[in-house]
Amino acid sequence: MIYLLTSNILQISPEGIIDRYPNSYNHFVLPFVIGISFILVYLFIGLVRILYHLTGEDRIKLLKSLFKPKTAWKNIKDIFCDCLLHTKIWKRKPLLGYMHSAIAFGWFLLIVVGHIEVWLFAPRHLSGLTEGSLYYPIFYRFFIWINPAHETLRGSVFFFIMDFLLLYVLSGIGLAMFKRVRSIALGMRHTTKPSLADRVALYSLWLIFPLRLLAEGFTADLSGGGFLTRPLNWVFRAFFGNELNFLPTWWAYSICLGLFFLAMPFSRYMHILTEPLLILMRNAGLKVRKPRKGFAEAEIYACSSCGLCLDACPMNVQKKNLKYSSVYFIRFLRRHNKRKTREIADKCLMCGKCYALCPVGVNSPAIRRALRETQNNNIKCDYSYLEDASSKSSATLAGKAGGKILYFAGCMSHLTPVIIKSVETILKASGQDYEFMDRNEGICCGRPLMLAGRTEAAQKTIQANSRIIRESGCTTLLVSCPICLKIFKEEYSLNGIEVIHYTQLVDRLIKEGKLKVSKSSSAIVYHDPCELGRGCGIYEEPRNVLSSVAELKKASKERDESICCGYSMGTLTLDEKDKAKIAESSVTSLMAENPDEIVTACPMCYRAIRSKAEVPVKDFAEIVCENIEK
Amino acid sequence: MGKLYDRLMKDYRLREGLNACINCGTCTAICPAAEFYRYDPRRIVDIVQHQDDAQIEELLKSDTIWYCGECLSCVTRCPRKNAAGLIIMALRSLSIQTGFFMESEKGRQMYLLCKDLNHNILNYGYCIYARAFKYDAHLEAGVVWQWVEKNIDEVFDRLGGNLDKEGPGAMRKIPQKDLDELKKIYDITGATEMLENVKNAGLKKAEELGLTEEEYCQKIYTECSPKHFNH
Amino acid sequence: MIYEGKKKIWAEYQKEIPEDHYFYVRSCIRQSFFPASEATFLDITRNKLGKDIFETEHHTTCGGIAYHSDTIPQETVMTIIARQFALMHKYGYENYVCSCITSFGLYCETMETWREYPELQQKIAENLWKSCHLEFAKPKFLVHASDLIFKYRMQIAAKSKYKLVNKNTGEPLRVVEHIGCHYSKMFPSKGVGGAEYPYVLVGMVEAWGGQIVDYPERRHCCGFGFRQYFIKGNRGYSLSNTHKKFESMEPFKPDMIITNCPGCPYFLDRWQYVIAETQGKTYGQDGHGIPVFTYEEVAGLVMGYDPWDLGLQTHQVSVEPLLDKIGIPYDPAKKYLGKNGKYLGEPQKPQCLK
Amino acid sequence: MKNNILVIGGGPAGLEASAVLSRMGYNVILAEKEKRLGGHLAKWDRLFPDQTPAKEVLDGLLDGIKDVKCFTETDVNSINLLDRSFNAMLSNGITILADAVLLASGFDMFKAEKKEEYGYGIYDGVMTNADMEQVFREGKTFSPAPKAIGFVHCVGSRDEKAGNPACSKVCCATAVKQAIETKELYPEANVYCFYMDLRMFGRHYEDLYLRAQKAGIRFIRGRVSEVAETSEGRLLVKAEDTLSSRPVKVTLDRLVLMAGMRPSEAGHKVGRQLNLSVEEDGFFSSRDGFLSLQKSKLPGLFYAGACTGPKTLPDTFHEARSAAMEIDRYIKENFRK
Amino acid sequence: MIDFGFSFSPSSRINLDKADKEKFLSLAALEPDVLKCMACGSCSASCTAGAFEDTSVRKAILSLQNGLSDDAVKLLNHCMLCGKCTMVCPRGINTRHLILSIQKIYGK
Repeated sequence: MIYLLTSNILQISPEGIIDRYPNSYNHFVLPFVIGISFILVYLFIGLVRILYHLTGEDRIKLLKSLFKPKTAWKNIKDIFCDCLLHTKIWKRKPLLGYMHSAIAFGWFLLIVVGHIEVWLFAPRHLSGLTEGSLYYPIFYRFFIWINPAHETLRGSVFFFIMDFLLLYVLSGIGLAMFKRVRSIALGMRHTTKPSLADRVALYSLWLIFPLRLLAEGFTADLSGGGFLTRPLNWVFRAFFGNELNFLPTWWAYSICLGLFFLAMPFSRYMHILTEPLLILMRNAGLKVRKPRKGFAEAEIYACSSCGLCLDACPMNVQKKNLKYSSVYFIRFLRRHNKRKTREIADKCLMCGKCYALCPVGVNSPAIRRALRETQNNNIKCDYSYLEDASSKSSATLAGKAGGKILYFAGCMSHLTPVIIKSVETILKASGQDYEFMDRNEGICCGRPLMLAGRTEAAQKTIQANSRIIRESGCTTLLVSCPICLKIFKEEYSLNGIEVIHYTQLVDRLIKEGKLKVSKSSSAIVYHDPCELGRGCGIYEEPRNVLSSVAELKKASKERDESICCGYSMGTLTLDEKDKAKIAESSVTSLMAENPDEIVTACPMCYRAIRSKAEVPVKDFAEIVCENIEK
Repeated sequence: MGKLYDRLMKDYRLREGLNACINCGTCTAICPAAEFYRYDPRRIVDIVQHQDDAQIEELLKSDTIWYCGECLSCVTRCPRKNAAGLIIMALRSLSIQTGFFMESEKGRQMYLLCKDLNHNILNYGYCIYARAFKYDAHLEAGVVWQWVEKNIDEVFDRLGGNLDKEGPGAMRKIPQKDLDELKKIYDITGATEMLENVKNAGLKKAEELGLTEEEYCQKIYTECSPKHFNH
Repeated sequence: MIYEGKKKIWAEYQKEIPEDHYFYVRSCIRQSFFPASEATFLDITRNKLGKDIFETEHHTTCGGIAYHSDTIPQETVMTIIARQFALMHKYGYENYVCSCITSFGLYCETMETWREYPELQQKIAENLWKSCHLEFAKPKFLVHASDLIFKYRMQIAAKSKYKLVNKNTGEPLRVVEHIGCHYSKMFPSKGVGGAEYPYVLVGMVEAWGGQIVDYPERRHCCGFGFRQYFIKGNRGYSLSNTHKKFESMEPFKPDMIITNCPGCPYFLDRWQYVIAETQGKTYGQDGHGIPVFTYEEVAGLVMGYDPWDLGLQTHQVSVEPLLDKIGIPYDPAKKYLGKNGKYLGEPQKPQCLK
Repeated sequence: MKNNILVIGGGPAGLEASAVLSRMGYNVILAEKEKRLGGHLAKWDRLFPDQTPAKEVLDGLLDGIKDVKCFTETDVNSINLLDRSFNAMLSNGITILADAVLLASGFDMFKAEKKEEYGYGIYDGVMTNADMEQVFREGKTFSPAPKAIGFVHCVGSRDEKAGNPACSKVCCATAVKQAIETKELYPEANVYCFYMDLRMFGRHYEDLYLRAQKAGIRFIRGRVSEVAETSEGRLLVKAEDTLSSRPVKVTLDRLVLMAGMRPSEAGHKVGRQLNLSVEEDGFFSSRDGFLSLQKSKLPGLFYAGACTGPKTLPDTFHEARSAAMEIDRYIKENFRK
Repeated sequence: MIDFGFSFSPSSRINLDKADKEKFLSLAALEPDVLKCMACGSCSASCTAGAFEDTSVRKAILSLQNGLSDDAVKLLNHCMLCGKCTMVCPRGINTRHLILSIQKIYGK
């Protein structure tokens, strides 16, 4: 080591200051070269692996999408916005967004501009696709010394740009360091506990840019430099005199880079390289099929472990339950820890908030479902009775529901008869012709089975219900349970029968003038049910209606940030006490502006919130009914 | 208050056998029929005490009421002085009166029972008449009975019996005058009418099934569906 | 097992049994299958003990079996019973002894119902007059024939030639008792010793030198079940219940079974044969069964009656090993003879049961 | 002059009432037929629902009666009402003239041998709740360790044939408590409770039930119908699992009968001499069922505790204290004008 | 062998001595909730599948305690996991996961 350091100094000590291109190689580049080679090979193998695990159909889909102009354009836009600028984070937490984009976009530009500089100024034999190409743009300031007399304006511009970009990145790094100490200042209540590889990569990353500044500062008198590096050089000279031993900082810089790349595959920073792939695959319309392979693997590696999901997860009300958040789920998936991943997968409420708020867009609920499927799909059961049940039900409905609305209350609505009663009142008051599909007995929509990973079983109930709905001849299927709504929309093929939630129907009826409501003086807040809001994207319709029947207040977290009521069908193992805690936190958020009443539009939210709220809780239909103009 | 329940309450056995049941299950716990059939006397008492006619009717039409062996072991244990066995006897009588007994496999056996037992009583004065008890129909009576049957008069003589002879003694010939009295009792207490109804219902069923009386008897004598049992 | 505890219970159930002067009524099943038992009863009581036990040929079945097979109405069976009682009264008796347990239970039940519903008793009295021109009467004392033998057990013991003792070891025989369900399960106070630990047969066995063996299914029904036996399709019930009893008593290694019910000795005897012939399983020693006796047969044996006079040759389970154990002499050559010494031929041998 | 007050019965009710009365300044004479004070409490090991040692409670009671004249092993031979006071002759020869009498004669345990089919006193493994408490109190263990133990609720309660159609109130909680204690002693044993209704009506009782369930104690909804001894001397128990409508059998090493509460025979003896009326269930009848619970029909004669029906210990203590208040009022109104 | 024309009847009696305690304990270790059932019947009363076929968590738990695991599995065979029973259970038993666990442990 000592030999390496000293020998190099002797060789390239700057005696006559002239334009010169010293040896295009120095030992200190080795750590970087090893690191970058490793990561490139790793990346190639990883890509092949992921592609290999895709189904043939998915592979073709992906390939075709790359050449579709519309998708291609979207790909470019998404990669630019999501991976470099981090627009999603900007929108919610500007400072955090700046931090991420400073590091990502700044570094990206450093690399790009660095390459341009090399391309413009370095002799071809050094910058071409030869041995120096890997490290030349990175260590350009070491290898290319410029006689100050030869400095051009164009060169100075680059010196300026490069220093500016470095400053940009450094500002991001500075924020990142600050965030480690006080995350809340950047809008994060919880942060991820870094793993060992994370720490190695993190500290290397932090060091890379300061070291680059130091290294370039040391050589700024020889290589030239901008507004950062030159003054730094003067400072060094003032302290250390002319005999500058600059090589150790370049070594350190290279070692940090090398370490970073070596640690990368095992750390959160793999997301930098995987995210573009995820974007391509997602835009191609691929779905998670297996919990650990193919598309899921891309999702897993694309997770930046940023920990934004920790704040999103409704389970964070109890510190002990933070471990069930998506970030840890994905970490354990990466580590192939079967026991932990199963445990976490089963615990999740599947409220979808982590997915909605994930800057990368990792669909961890889908991966959890896929994992549950491996556990539960092959449970033997007997659903033969569904066939009889559906023909019986079909026969009773036959000829009655033709051209009408068919109302499916669903299992859970039957536990909250007020919803059913109110929906019927609204339908009657607005003169809607309807039939009740499951007044006495009904078949479950299949979503709970689906959420439990029992896909095949769910298909059985879907078939049975589909038959009843299709044969009824109805034009619209009205549901009062968001859980049903989601599966009816996503998994049923109903030959164009419209599937609609009662919030949507009421909104429409009011707009069409078929239902007249009056506004009461009551102040209410609306709780967005997970499956209705994040699940089906229905945020506006209930609000439209509710603001016309009462004064609508805001919750501290609402719309896609709404906190799950805790009693979701999604969880398999969450116990009653933990559920109650979540319900409490949901209520706390709803009570932010001290409303008189809480309104929701889901039978389960209704029951859950009711059990914890100190103000009256009403169902959407119930409050509409109260305010129908007679 | 349903009609069937009211009819049941006219039966002295029900009046005697039904106090408020607390569903403790001491009857079922030791019931020989509950041991070997899909059967729970407690449930029957509970259904009856609920006075729901629809459920009682279902009961009258079911095999359930015919599983009891009328050992009346249930009576000993009941903490409320109920008698499940007596209640079941009342249910059976009502099932026969209403004709519902024809709806169940076990109920249809009434045809054969009425025929054989009462034939013995009215003709010989006995429920069981040794000479009519045939080895061929009762292989379980053992090879020793085959021997008795073959030598029945000798065996009865040897053992101090008085088979079909005048005067007192085992299996004696009961004077016709006494048999006539039995017949009269049957007539005035409704037994004759009941037997006639059971007979007609059975013959009608046989006709429906396209069976001769003998074939029908053979069928109800031997059939035993697996649905009567647990497992 | 604490014997003293049982004694306390027996002390509570003391049934009043008159010494003498009974109107005797036979049992349909016992007449058919155990005619010698009834004959022995009359011989012991009348000839050996000098009691007045009256029998008339005019009495009939009580109708109990037909009634419990649900083939005649309650009113019918009550009127038949009233006729029996009326005959007793007509012949000047007020103590009624019946040979049958089903009858005994039914008489108790009927008298209880009459007591509770006098209008019903009135109606039955009218029926009786209309059909038979007999005067309604009720017995003063109603006992079962086993109650009488129990009553006379010490007198019988005094006259006994043999004891229920294994002559080789001097140990008392291990005896299992089986009480007919209708004896005291409905009315514990009507049975000697109550319903849970009836003393009627225990008393006899103890008086005659044997040792009673209690086993878990002692109280369980033999499984007759009336219709459950008469219809072939139902017979599995009957068989299974007896099977359950034998499985339960097997570990106690009983030497013999004593019963006081008409049907039970038939079923306990014959179902052993069926179990042996279908499953190859026997409960006695060396492929034999456990011999089953009526109380009269046991009384007859200890008093020195010839086993073949008692009708033991009509049991399917062979009794010889037990007779040998007690030391009761018997002549194998006379087993299958008729009244006048005519050889009747031998029954076939069962394939499995010895 | 201090008024004499005679307390008949030295169980929890008598002791607590005596303590309160003597604190009030009365001259209290307590007659107890047994050798030891404390009644059934003295024979108990721990109390439901929180397993407080019975001894702690008893010691607390005994602390309060330092100034009470206690006669143990003493019966009330005769008692009668003279004008305004009671004249009682005790079996130790002492005659007492009392201005008020508190009858705290408590209860007798139901004689479990009356449920013949359970074989108490016949089968070796069958015991009662009181026997079990004695085992616990003396720290005895069963050897070899039992593999299975059953508890039968409602023995001699809710049973017309046993002469008591009423509920004895405390047996459910006692059974569950004993079941838990048994399971703690023999964690490997299967513990069964045969119940008809679990009457866990008091505060913390339901917690006790839940605790038992979590400990793995099996609750079978069905009354035991019959017990028999197997050839190995174990107990074959038959019941119906009424929740699945099927007969059930299980072989146990021990069967604990929850004998219920019957009116005290000694109490009846006193009651007969004073012509006190009893209700159908055999317990004394109060003047009314709400406002005069502690009063008898006889002026100056009061009741406390289980002599007017099954009671829990807290109930009994409340009654003892209110009886003391009533007596105090009675004396002040009638003797101190 | 003689054919008597009838045969032994199977016993309906549950023999608790023969109930598989080990397996039940392993279920209880995974699902401690299974011990908390107090047989109130809320689950069966609200059961969606129960409207069509005999389905009951209460009965299934009971069957397992009685050692009749086949019956238990049959009683859950028709379950659609709709979760109503979880919502109504007064003891807060997580019936849905319990059902899955029973099916996995006993459903082989």
